[in-house]
Amino acid sequence: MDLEEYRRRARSWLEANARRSRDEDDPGADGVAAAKAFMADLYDAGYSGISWPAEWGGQGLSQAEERAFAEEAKDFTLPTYVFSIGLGMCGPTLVDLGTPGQKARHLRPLLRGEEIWCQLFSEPGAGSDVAALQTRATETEDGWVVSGQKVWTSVAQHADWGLLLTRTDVDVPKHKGLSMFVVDMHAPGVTVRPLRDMTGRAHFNEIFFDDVHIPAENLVGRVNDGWNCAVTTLLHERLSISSGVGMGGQKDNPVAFEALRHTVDTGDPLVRDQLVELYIRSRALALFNQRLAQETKAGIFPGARGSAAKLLLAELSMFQADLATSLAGPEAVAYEDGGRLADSISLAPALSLGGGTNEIMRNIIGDRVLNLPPEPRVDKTVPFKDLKTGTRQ
Amino acid sequence: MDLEEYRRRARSWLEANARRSRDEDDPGADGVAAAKAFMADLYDAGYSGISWPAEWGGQGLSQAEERAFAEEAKDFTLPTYVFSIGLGMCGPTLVDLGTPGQKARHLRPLLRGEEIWCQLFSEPGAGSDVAALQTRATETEDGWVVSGQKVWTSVAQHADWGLLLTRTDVDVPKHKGLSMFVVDMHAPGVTVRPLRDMTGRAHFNEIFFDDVHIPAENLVGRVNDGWNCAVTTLLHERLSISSGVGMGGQKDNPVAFEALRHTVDTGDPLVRDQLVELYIRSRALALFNQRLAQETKAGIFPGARGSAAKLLLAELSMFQADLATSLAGPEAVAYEDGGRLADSISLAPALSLGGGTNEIMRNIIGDRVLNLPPEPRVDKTVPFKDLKTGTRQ
Amino acid sequence: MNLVLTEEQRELRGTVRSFLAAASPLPDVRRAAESESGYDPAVYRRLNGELGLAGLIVPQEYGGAGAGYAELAIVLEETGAALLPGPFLATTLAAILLTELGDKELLPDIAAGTTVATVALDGDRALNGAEADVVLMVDGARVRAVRGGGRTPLTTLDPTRRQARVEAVAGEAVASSEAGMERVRDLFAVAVAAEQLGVLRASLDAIVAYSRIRVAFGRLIGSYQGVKHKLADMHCKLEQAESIVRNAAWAADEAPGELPLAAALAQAYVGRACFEVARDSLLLHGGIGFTWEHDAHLYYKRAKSDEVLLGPPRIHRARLADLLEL
Amino acid sequence: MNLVLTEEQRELRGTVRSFLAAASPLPDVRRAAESESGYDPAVYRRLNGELGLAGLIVPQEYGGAGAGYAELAIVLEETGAALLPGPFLATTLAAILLTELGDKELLPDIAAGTTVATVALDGDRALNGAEADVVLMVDGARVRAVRGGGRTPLTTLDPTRRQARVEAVAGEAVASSEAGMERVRDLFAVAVAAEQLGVLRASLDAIVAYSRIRVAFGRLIGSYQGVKHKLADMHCKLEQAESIVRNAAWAADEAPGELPLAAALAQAYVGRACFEVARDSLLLHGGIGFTWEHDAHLYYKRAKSDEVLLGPPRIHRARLADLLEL
Repeated sequence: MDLEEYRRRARSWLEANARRSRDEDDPGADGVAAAKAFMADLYDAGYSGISWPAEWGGQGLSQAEERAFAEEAKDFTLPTYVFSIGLGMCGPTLVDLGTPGQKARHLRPLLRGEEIWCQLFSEPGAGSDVAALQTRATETEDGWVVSGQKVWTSVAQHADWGLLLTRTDVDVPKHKGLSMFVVDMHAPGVTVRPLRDMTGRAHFNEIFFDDVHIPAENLVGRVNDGWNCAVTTLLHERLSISSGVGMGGQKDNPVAFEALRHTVDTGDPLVRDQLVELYIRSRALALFNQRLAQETKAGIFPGARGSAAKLLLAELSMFQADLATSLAGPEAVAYEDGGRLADSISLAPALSLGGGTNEIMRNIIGDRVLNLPPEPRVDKTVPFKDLKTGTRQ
Repeated sequence: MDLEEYRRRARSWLEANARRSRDEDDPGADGVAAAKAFMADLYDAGYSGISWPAEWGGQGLSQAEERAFAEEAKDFTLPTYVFSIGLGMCGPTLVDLGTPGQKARHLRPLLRGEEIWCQLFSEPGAGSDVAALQTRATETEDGWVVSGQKVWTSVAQHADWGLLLTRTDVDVPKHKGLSMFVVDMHAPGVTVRPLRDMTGRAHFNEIFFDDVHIPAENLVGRVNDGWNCAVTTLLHERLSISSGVGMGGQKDNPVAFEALRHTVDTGDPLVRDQLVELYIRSRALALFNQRLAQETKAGIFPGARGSAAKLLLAELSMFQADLATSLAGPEAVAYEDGGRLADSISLAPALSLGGGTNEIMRNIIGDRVLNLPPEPRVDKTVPFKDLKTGTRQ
Repeated sequence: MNLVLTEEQRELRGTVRSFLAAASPLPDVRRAAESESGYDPAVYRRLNGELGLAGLIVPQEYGGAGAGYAELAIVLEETGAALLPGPFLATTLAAILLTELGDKELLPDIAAGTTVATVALDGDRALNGAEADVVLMVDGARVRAVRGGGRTPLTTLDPTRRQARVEAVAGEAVASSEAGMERVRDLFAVAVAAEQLGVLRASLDAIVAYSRIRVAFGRLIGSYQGVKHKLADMHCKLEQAESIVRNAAWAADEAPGELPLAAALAQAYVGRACFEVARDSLLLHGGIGFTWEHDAHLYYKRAKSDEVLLGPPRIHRARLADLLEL
Repeated sequence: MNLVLTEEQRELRGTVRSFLAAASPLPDVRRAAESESGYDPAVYRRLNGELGLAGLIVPQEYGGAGAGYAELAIVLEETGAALLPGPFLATTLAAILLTELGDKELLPDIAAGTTVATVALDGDRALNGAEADVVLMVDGARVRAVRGGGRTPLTTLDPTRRQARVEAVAGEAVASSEAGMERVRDLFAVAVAAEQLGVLRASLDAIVAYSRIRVAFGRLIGSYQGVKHKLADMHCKLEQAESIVRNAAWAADEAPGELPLAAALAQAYVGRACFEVARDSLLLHGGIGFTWEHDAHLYYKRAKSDEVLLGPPRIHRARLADLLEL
């Protein structure tokens, strides 16, 4: 079947089976059940894991088909939010680094939506600096015992499995004493607590591990090689984010140029000029994203340049929410109904913090795009137990 | 005599003897002669070195009289530019650190304007990082021999004496192998060359030392204690700059708010709003400077907070020259006569570079005003000969 | 012009600061904000009783302290920095308005702290409109004091300060004049700018303190120029904002002719600077700054709410353009 | 929309870049700029002969290469990056105007490189007006080709490109239309933006290179976040500027309906970004960037001159507002 035929068939399947409405951050129990049913259909139709190895439940096709389906799917909204961490990060990591047993056990249920995954790297004391994490895994006769705390974990409240990064050796430098595990989120000692963020809602969770037992066969990669495993996961994360960055999400956004132009007083020349500024910034970023997408299609991999797009999107999000509220005045911040502008200003910092802060993005651009000399590092050689980490009063 | 009486007498002397016109950057030989004559009058009237020790030619009065005279003098323009380095930096350093012989020899001629001084610290490879300087002083039987290059030296073309910072030991860390000297600018081996800057004019000089002999008695402070001596000089520099920062200089400035409001099209609401922005920034800084001045009068020493005023002035200078040229359009950059806007945009970077770059100012504010933790330093312990400095291809 | 605090003014600042630190620390602010009235009346009783702040600028003949705007600005800076919930600013604005109008009826109870008053700023919206005993409604040069009537609480971005829509029922007329209302609006601008200065300062203090104890990649984050240089720029905003607020307060007290320009500058500069600093403080905290439990978002939301409290910020710039005769 | 260079376009870029690096390096640019004519005619002979750049967008029937704006933008980016002195941009603007007007008389000599032409952009001012054989003077929809007449050289901020005031003597009329002139102005905007992209890129490249070799306080300055983060922001401007220029060139070639918005965006964004990057590049060089001998000021002055070349920058923003029907 040629690519166009593949694309045509994908589209007609989508038209018959997909919604066009918005996906929801937290679909609730009913939503999760519906999402699982949809994933099963998607899998059975052959559109889940399109480029994953056939041996482990994928379709064994190429990136071309994967991309063709994704492009067609952009016009629809698939209820795949709760699976996004598994499909985008955990699954691909197991494909690359999992044991045959792990692949056989986990990949097919993941692709078919039977099991939901989350990723457990960040900690209160290890945000940008993930490798500074403190959660300890101690070897026992038949496996490992884990204690510690993770944070910023999406979909953990629905998750069956987690990809967990732990410290297994404190006597070596921080990057050299980490190990990665598959952890059963239903195991005794795992507590999932919703994390309320500044919007007043719980988009994320905190996870507490209290002497949680993990069987030996759940180790991913080698002991103390967890940092390299995590880099693989983060690479997949970056790919799955950058493929979506800035390409959508503005359509229903009340503070985006197209919405704002209808809600502000363009009779005021100063207001008009501020809308022009917003247009300039939005269009500049949109064109950059389109260029990156065209380059990717042409085989030029954007690499760290995607960090520039992410940084610019974070800044644009903040700029436009700030502008919209300033233009609207008092009613943006005190209202009877609506509150979409207040929501936007509350949510605006999210993109500047999640997936790497603006400072981290600037470091990446400087180091990997411009090849500037690195910051001298004090944390690469010191044994972890002697290293300052987290917050010190 | 009470302070009011002092002030009244000072004012009447100034009214009789001072000009009200602008001072000139480079007055030429005639200008220098006139300036020297004025300084002699000023000294003989008792208004030069007001708070310097009477023993060495000063008036031995307090800071109160010094300040009273300075305040009265603000309404006049004294032709003291060529003496400013000597009066503001070199002289006070000798008062603090000079030998009795040096004080006896140099201070009175300096105060009376008979001899002009310059300061020789910066080098091409040691700008912000003055302590990385390379100019070597090697001890001989009867003194020292100096070779090296200095740069950014104001008034050197008229100078009789210089305060010179040199390296006397390369086997110790960079701050610990420096020594300070008084150097005769007419000595054999001293070459002064005008340094053309981006405005096309020569506001500064480069100085070349080619085996210049300095007698032993010209050492200031102790051998290898030059960094501490330099800190004294730089403290005096900062005081003499910050007492003037942002307090004047806007009156005749063609890109300042008061001038610009008369030359741009304020019928355009966008132009008007940009002028408002310029007003806001100018006034914000002016009020901050006034507050610092009032605090100083009230005995609250501004210290490193003066660096904030300097940083803001540098940014304002760039902002207003940029704004003025943008508002004026093509005629700002191509003209038959005038060219004051082009001059202003050419000169605008000067304040961001001279007296410490914007980055250095931000470091000072962070370290000394906000007490933030210091950058880890690699250059404080390494012997100078093993240290990377300057520009490395 | 006086831009430096006197010894007495520094004492006042110290007193208010210590009082708020002890009586209304941030955990208490959160509890009060979630309570039914949105604030702790016991704190207000002490604030108005021991410290006499409700009557600070009310003339002595009506039971107030007859203090000036220099003192009021000091107090508002502290209540802003502490994010004091409840009607302190609302009642202060009412006291400003009534004092300018030469009111004799309402001021004594306001000064005594027994009447909670507010001003409908924007037609029928008022800070703490649901909690206030009296709402002053302004229509051109006419001012009416409304008691009772419908009060519809609004949802607010800022959880620490409530607003309500007030039904425009009939009320007692308060003497008034057109010229006086201009000055009143300028005085409101000065008062809000003083609060913004406090919010700005507290936001900066918080991130400076955190930069001294938070480690990333083995170093305290305040040692990275990426953080340090941003904090330096924020400090520059603080220095200028403080200078502008002191000048505006001085003009309110001593130089009525300079007040309009000084007040418009205060809103145009300090409102923006306050939001920028609160925003950057939140962002530089990293992920923890995005959590509900951290205080950064409270300052951020107060800063944004204050920035638009007296109208869209462009009106202050437009007023500057007018006053400068551009 | 095509925002990525083709293989052929990359080759063109490589050819022009190598040629300019060899034939007009910056020391030669300085010498040429101080010479009587302000440029090196020998370089232009090769540029127009070997490379055929004078006729790049001139239709083949008039002896040109008939290339598109995508190619022209590539060339102008390189001549901008190299700060090529002399009338290359001036003659290009003239060729754009004449091609749009369907001229048959002047284009062959321009394409052959034997006529130096320019356009009076702003009434009677023209880039390289003193050196040009022909000045095209535009008055509404009328265009005249003026030879001779008084030419008064102007003092320019940018030492590498001259301007002159041109006496409006009689000249031959060139066919013209009102609608066409709108498009011509858009095409000028695209051409200037392409040059600005080159100036921006070269300014950034210079400071990136210097940050890798300059040491302060024992470390390469590029390792300090104070420098690194600024350079990262400058890189973000470059990425966006390049995307905008490619889009505008594509619109000029393929999508006339999208050209006005794309062209106004190009001037509004790229003009500003170019000056900001050139300014920050100069400043980050430290003291050496302030010296005449260093090249940073040449880019800075070109960037400022280009920013206002087509009028005060606000006119591009005003045009955006109109085109967006705000």
